[in-house]
Amino acid sequence: MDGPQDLGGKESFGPIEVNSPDYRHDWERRQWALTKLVATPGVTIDWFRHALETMPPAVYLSVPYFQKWNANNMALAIDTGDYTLEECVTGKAIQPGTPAPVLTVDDCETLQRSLHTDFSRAINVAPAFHFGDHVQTDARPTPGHSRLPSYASGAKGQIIAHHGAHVFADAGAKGDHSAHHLYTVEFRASDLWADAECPDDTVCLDLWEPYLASA
Amino acid sequence: MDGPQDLGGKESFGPIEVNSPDYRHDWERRQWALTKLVATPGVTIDWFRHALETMPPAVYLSVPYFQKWNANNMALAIDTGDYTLEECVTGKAIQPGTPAPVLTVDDCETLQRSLHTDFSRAINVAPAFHFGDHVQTDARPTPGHSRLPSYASGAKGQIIAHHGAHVFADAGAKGDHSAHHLYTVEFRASDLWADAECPDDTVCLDLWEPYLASA
Amino acid sequence: MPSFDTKKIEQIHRDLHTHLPSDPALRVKALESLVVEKGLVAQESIDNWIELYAERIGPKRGAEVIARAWTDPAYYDRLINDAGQAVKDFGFEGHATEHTKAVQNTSQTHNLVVCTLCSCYPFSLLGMSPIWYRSAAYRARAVKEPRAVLAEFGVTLPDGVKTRVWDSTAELRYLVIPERPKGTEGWSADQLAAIITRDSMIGTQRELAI
Amino acid sequence: MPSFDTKKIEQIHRDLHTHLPSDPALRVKALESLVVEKGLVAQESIDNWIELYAERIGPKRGAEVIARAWTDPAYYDRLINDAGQAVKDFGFEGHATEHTKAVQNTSQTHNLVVCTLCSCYPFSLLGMSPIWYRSAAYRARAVKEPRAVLAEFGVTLPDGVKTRVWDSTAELRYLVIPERPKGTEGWSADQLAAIITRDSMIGTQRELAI
Repeated sequence: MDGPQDLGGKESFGPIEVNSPDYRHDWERRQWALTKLVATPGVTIDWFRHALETMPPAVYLSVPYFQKWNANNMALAIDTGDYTLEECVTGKAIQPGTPAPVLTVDDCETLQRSLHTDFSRAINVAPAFHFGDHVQTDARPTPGHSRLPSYASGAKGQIIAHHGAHVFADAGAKGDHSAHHLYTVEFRASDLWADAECPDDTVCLDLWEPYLASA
Repeated sequence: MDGPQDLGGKESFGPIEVNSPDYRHDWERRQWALTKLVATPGVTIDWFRHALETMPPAVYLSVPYFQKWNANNMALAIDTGDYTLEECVTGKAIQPGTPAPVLTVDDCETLQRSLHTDFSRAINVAPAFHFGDHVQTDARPTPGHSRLPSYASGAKGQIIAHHGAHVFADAGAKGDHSAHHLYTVEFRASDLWADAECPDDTVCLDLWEPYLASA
Repeated sequence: MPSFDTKKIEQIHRDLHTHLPSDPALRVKALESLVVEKGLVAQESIDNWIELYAERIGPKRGAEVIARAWTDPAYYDRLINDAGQAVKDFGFEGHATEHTKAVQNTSQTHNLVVCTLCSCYPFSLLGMSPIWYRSAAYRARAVKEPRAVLAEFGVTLPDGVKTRVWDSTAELRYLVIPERPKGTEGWSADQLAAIITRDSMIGTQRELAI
Repeated sequence: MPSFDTKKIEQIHRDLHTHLPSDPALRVKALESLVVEKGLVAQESIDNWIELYAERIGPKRGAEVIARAWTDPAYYDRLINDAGQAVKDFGFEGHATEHTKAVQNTSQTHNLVVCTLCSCYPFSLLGMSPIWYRSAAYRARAVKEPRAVLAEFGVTLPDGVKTRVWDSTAELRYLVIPERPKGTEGWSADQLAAIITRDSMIGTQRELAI
């Protein structure tokens, strides 16, 4: 999707606040915890990301990171019907539930440890590309969710790793768990940017087979 | 430049406010007049545009059109040294000048009429392309100012008009008045968008020769 | 002279963003006070420029041009061949008209004008652009989904009509010539001009009401 | 179940933007009250999750892994070959570590990690990401001008060192192994872990201070 999330190479953002902390406000920590502790049933990682990138672009670029997560958590649960817009605005449940059990710090640690998720899948299709192959990425933006950034669209690179098949993000954003071969593709800076800082520098991206063609 | 101005095809902007007026606030009219009546010496149309597109992207997308012009007028004159930042913030001149003469409505009309500017130039280079030629645009973003939008980058189209040579926008933004042949290129919607509404629809852009190669 | 230095102007924009008040009315007031005090413009000139655009320059100019073209075949040809020259007959030349291009709607084609990179517009012919024309939504969507955009304006194209979107990327400015409605045979240019709307000359309206 | 419908979720986001208060603290408070009242989470669990990240999960985990690799060649090989498995020795598996990839700095290469499309990060190994890592400026610039970005962090690469930027576009997460500083021969893993910083494991720091 050609949306505000596709920031790689975009200009005029100015200097990086290199000494910024992990959080500026207590609400940021609380939102981080809320996102991890309260999942909306059926939401895939890619639907979470895709939903986030459909925020109004001016808002996406203006508000702090965890404010986006807050809006997204609400949006995802309004979409499923789990919350209403009014509940989100008022913070009051139409139908209160039984209080949830308290998770101790140890419980939280156990939960956190369980969050590692294996996205690899066995598929019955041989990989189209191998180490060292030259490839070219799709030139035109893909409808819906995609993890091919525009700065690397239509560019030539080289396969430097094959990771087997992984759940395909574009499909995952539609609730479809089909998988495609995943590769790391290395691009020379000069093949991405007309004004590269140094032509020998490279950028590596993890890209699924449907984004790639032989070059 | 891969900046916030490059809006064509970008998603999630939502419905158009089809009944919006020409202005919502009196300050918008006043800024419009200010921009046309007070020019900063040496500013070309393309430097004006390029300066505008270097605003912080979140601001570019958030604020009303004439607020951007206001900031840009200040920025352009701070750049030349005509105003200081402090003068812009306070609205007070460090060194007041002789009051300017009043332009009547008729004077304004005469001025407005004089604002038509011929951007065509005679050059001693034959055009590389002709009516009906198939061309392909540059695939990678151009450093600095450019009038090739990203949605039409790396795309194939057909020349439908040649306008002689016009001052080249990319150069104009650097104060250089060199000219290149200018063409109208028609693109089939299906050559621009994977999810075109109707493949027979077309989009026409006016593009200078340096953006184009034979296809 | 301008620096023509991207990094420098970026930094100035960031400084302005940091130091100016957030209310745009205050910002414009500050700029106006400053330039008046510097003697670069008189306040009354600003008022008069505004009056010029309120009273004399507006879509009625474009309508007058098109009405003449509908009633004068030789002028129609001149308008199609060089609209920048043709509008000088009326004294309508001015801001952004030198390279005007007139594009005609037909039973097979509907034209729509946009400027995706800024908001270019034939000001001297159509007056100030509507806010929607300058909006990010219109700029983003008109090139990609012209039919969805037209639907929001209440326009459904008949079967077989293709859209041709003109993105004003250089100094050409586009003026859509709508189709002359049936039932206006024998109308005077003045009568015809009265039914030609701004939106029909941008392309967000197709049928003219008579 | 989610609708997986782009137009629908866009509209919900616009509605939320229109109706929610602008202060994010109030928005988070509203969401917290709502989910507590619905019985989806207890307030104390939120406090405890925050404590978990404040006390137990942070860059010291990544430092411990790298210090072991520096002092244990067999572990180094396992880390390079399958970091997702190797970190399980420490019980450090968790959020976003399954497909961890360790990339080593050398005298010829400097690695830098970014996620241009969101802000992916190996949370379970490095804790919460710094605000700059999640910023638009870092996401936009790290891939295009890594050397200018490094300069802002105070890093100038020696001649002949090329940068390799890793954009985390899929579910692989990257951990940079900095070069082991000269003068640390014979140090224990604990001593070594103490000098390994978060930024050196993202790649915005190159030389470790000893």
